[in-house]
Amino acid sequence: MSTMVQAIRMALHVGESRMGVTDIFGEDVGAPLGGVFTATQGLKTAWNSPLDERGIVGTAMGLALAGQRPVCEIQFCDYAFNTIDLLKLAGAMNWSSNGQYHLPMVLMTPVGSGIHGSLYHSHSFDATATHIPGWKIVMPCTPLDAYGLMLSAIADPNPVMFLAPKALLRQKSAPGEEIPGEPEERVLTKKIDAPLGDRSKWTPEWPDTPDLLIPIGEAKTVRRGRDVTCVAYGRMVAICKKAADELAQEGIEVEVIDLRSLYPYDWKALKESISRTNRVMFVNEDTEITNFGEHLVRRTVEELFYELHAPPKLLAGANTPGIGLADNLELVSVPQKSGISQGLRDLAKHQA
Amino acid sequence: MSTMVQAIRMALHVGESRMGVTDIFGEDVGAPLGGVFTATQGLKTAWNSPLDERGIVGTAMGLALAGQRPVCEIQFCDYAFNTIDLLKLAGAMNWSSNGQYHLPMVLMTPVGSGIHGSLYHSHSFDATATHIPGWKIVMPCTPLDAYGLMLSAIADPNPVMFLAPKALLRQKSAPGEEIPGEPEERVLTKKIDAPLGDRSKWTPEWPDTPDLLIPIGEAKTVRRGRDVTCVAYGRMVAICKKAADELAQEGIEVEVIDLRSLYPYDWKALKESISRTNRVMFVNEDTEITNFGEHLVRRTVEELFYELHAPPKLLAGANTPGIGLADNLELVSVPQKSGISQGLRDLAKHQA
Amino acid sequence: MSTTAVHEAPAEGALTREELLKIHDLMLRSRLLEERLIRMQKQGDGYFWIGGPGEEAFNVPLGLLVHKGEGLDFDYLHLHYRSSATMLAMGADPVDSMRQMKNTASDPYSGGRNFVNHFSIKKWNVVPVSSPIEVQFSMAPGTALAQKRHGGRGITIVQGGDAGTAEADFATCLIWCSRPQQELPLLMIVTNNQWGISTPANTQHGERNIADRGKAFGIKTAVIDGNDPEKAYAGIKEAMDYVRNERKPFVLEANVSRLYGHSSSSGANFITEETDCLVRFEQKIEQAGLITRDKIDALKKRLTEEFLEASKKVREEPQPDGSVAFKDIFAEAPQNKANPRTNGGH
Amino acid sequence: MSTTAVHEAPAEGALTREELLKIHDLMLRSRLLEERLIRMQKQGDGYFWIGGPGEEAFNVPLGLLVHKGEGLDFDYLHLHYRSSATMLAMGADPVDSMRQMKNTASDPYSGGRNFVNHFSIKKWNVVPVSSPIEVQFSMAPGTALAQKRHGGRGITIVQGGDAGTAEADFATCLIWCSRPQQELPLLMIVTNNQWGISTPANTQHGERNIADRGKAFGIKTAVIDGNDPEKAYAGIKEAMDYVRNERKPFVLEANVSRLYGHSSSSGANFITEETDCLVRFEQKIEQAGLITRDKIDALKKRLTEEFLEASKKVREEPQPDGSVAFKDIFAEAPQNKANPRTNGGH
Ligand SMILES: Cc1ncc(C[n+]2csc(CCOP(=O)(O)OP(=O)(O)O)c2C)c(N)n1
Ligand SMILES: Cc1ncc(C[n+]2csc(CCOP(=O)(O)OP(=O)(O)O)c2C)c(N)n1
Ligand SMILES: [Mg+2]
Ligand SMILES: [Mg+2]
Repeated sequence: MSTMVQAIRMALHVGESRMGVTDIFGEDVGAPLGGVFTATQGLKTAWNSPLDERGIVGTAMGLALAGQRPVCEIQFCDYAFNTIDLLKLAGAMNWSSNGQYHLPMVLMTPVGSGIHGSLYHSHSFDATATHIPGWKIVMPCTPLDAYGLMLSAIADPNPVMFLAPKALLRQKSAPGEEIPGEPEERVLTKKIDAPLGDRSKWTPEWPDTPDLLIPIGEAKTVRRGRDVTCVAYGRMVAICKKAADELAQEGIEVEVIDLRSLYPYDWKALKESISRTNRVMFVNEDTEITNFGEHLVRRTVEELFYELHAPPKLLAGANTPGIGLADNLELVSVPQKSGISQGLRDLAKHQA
Repeated sequence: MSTMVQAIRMALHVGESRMGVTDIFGEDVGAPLGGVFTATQGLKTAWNSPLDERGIVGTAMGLALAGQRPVCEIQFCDYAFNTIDLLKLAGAMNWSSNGQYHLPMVLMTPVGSGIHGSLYHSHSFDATATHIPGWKIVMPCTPLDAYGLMLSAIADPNPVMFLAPKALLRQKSAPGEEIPGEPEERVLTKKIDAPLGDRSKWTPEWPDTPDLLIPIGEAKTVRRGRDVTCVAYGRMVAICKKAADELAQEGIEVEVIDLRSLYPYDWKALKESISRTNRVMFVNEDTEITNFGEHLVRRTVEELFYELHAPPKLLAGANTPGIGLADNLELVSVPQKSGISQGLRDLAKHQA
Repeated sequence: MSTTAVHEAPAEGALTREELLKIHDLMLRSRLLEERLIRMQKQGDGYFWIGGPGEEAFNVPLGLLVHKGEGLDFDYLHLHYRSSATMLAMGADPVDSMRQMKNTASDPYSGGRNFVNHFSIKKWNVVPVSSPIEVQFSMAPGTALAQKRHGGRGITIVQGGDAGTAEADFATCLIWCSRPQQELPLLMIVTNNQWGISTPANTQHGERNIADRGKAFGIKTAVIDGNDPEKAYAGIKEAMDYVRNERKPFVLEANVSRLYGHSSSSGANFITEETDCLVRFEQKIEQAGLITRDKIDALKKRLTEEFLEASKKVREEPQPDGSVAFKDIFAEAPQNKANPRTNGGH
Repeated sequence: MSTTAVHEAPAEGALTREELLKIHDLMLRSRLLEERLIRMQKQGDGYFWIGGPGEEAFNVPLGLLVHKGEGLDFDYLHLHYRSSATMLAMGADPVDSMRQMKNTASDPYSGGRNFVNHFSIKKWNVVPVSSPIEVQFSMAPGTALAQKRHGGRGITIVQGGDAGTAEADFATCLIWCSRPQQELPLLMIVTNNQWGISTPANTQHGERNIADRGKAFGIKTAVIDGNDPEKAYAGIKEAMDYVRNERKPFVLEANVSRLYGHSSSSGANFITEETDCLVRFEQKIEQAGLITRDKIDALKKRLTEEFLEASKKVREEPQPDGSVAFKDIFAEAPQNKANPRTNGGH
């Protein structure tokens, strides 16, 4: 039962020991801290960078241009907004060089709300990321998916963004969803979590975990249902699943799909499900204007208009300049279970 | 018959002489050039800045914090992507300061394709801009609207982005759409266009033009029609209008709406039109994934699903890392009249 | 007693007995306030703490030397999240910091929206402290430019940490404040605690002194001991006087301590390895006979109780309701001057 | 003839007669190529021109001194849109520049996607030249870091103009290449023509020399005359040798001219006020008896005709078709190693 942050760490270990990862770097990514969420503890290629996101992204691009395989971290996606020009340049590298220069780099960054992060530890990045051509974008919500998608991100010859829902980083995997080869919880912690106090002599003992790549572009159906399709990713998946389980008691069967890959995304899976349920709600945390969920709504009405028995819905973050610190402010700014349940219920009950 | 760039210049003159504008600045904005598109020639508060977009936006924010009224320019919106963090901060200033600090600043920048600008002189900014809370965003497509919306942008106590379709900057106003008080074309040019050669002794003679503020948030119907609603802005408006005029010969009457303000936008006008025509197509140049037109599609299906006799359409830019220089590349990357006509025709002919 | 006598007739430029005691009182208040805020967070009366314990010896003199007020004739302050001592020295109410810590509706700085020590005080030209590191250095040239044009003696003060100088904004500030014939009355301050969260400065920064970066631009610079309030006072005053009178920039670097680690995320426990400017200063004024240990202890006790009581009251103050999330997004637009004949064009 | 004699047995470090004539030949080719490209644009055989006439005396020696090849053992080049002379000196085919000017399908650098002089040559470690100013300075530490780790003598060379140094990226490069114990084999070059489009450097930049900005970081710096190919050659060689051998950074600033203004947007007409390094050098080698005016004129005539003919051929080459817009967005993904049992988790 590893946590997501342990799963990422194990994947990065596989990356640097078997897949050619040369650099894992960013602010406080190296020893002694190993990342503000501990995602990079004990990794032999992890190093600390200056406090300069532009330098982090630029250096990762240069490393990739020189045939290295960097994984760079922006400490919080809230602090990636001064690098959009570089991210666009990275996404254009293969195209503008007439196919000469591939850019095998991974950018990982924690996203989303749910930890009382106030204005600058609550941002989502999915709308911004999906509007940048030339990047693949993944966003896991379980340790196993985080492990498998990180391996795929590392293996990919293109720039890949790995968006980690920060509120889930310390959550444990569900029974049956362990990473093959991971030892029992307490043992794993002993082996790969850095000790408190002096770490200068500590080295991790990595469990032997396999090359389980989860393909980029494959969604995962986390709950089957006939009445409504609910498409979410990241922190919203579990909340939608919970809402769906409760609605089952009302006789409403919701199908919950975890998109997992935002670009390319698994349209085949969405199409199949929406064509079956004829009702769909998309849920994400990003602010609601020019939101990636709106792309999915557009695609839906473009291709499935006559399959729909109710208007497709989007539940997203409020269009406010930030998420306020006080609970009441966050509650009205980010989709909550109550609103999700209500939305799904309305969809299911909706009479055309 | 002023051009859009002359109209902007006249509005900026009104701004600095009657509305308290203190600074008009950016790269090559001051003498002798007066802007790479000549939008700032002869203005007494115009000055040249270092080649540093972050400094331009940051300094404008500081000026506004100190009670000044700056109008700053990013030379091409293609070069604004290293300032998104600052734009977000500007949009959050009033909110995060508990309403203490207003930020009356205008950011103007040329946008869009149509001048063979290749990768970095063809970008659109509407998707990025509309995803930043706390900003008002306008995008005129005629000299008169440019004049009136610039005055409103200057008068507004909030940060306002003025997106100028670069391909239209040198286009003249249509007969009847002159700015009240502007002299005949050749005279105007003599009075306010900087001469070639030495300009050190030149001063403009400004015509006396009125405070014609065009309210932010008001769309303009540029063509009435009963069959289909076509919503566009910037360079796409005239192309849609032309397509609509041609379709009239086929007996298809398209209503063309120029949104003009992207945020806040005139939902009332869109709703009224779409409810009447029951068919709608949104057109813009920005890349199609997580695109502002997708927000308008979402709002449409959310509120007008049962008014629609056909799936709402979006025609937007292709999801490529850039717009290529060769004609064939630009033609397939940006909506063209033929595609717009076909889309509108299909919508009109569509049988539910 | 001689030392006292010396302090009754202080040497040229030296601080008077009263001034030294005032500084001590403010340093102590600031320290105790931060320790109260840390407690509040640990007890669940707040989600996150970050602040300035260890910087009092520099930040208190800074606050005392600020020309305080609203508008171009007064100093503009672009500070960061370790500036509580500066705010208290300027006269801020400690209770308001507790309100922001507890994100109450009564938090005057952000209305319960932002983290503690994210000040915003328009009547004193204190612009909003933002979480993103260093961006204040990109905005500072704007307020300074307005002041340059306005004339008078008002200046702009911008402050940040050492690691943050690696961000673009620090270089932007250097460039924009030193344009030929356009030099700005801008005091750039780097409070160097040798840390960026867990990263030691000497592993990332090749500069001997960060302030040296000003030299290529012909900007005056100085590096001072920020753990000694007298040296800090003198150093800040000299830099400020230069900026005020010459209307030109200055880069001032001060060595300071980070006494409770980076933030509550790193535990917010007292770090014994770092110099404690308060302890050092109390020994000094005690030995100089300016104050007795008993007086210090009594003051400490009184303030501790006072802050504890205040925090209890703050705990009872109402939280903002949800509607506050949607307030203050836009300022009121002026009434529409548009001419109906043409407005909207139809 | 004595001067000739001198050149047959050149002084220590001086260039041989052959080398000087080679440099002249390349400078002339570069100039004539740019003038051909300008003509093409004015005749409608291309939409936009920007290039490097006026920088030949610096850029040719740079190209000759590059350790050319693919991979970490060779030099990485992060150049900008004025680097054509460097490319020709490295052996690039002038016709390919005409192809990019005319955005033909045969343009090897960008396939008809990008503006002229936006080079990209993987087999020589020339990374894509990008329109956004200065971003190459944020990427350069990456290639240099890979080379530092790899060892050997390969270095990273990054070049940009003077105005562009105001962008964040220049400061980023200074910081990242001078980290303690992590100094990078990185040669930072500023070709200073005293202009940013229409803006004179002396109205925006307070630095005496831009290169001075390296000093605070302990980076070696030099300022040289980029209008004299012999001085440029010597200056570049000295800087390069230092970077190659010491595996440490160096900031080299060279004064150059901008002989046809900024770009076709500003008319692309010859600017008589600026020093013409080619004229200056031709006078010198003529006086030194290395070559006669007739020889120069003949060479000029031959190359002019050669380039004109080439441009006519290029005009006939096919344009890319629309499908090219959708090619090369993603590189081929490796075949999926996923284990079907668990892939996708269901
Ligand atoms: C742009 C940005 N990047 C990263 C962070 C996360 N962060 C918060 S404080 C900090 C370290 C700051 O160090 P320094 O500038 O020395 O100031 P100090 O905290 O030491 O006073 C970091 C990396 C941030 N807040 N903003
Ligand atoms: C980020 C960015 N901002 C603005 C521009 C527009 N622009 C193109 S060249 C140029 C001037 C560059 O001056 P300098 O760096 O001195 O190089 P030079 O052209 O003089 O060689 C500007 C402002 C750009 N290309 N990129
Ligand atoms: Mg620090
Ligand atoms: Mg220049």
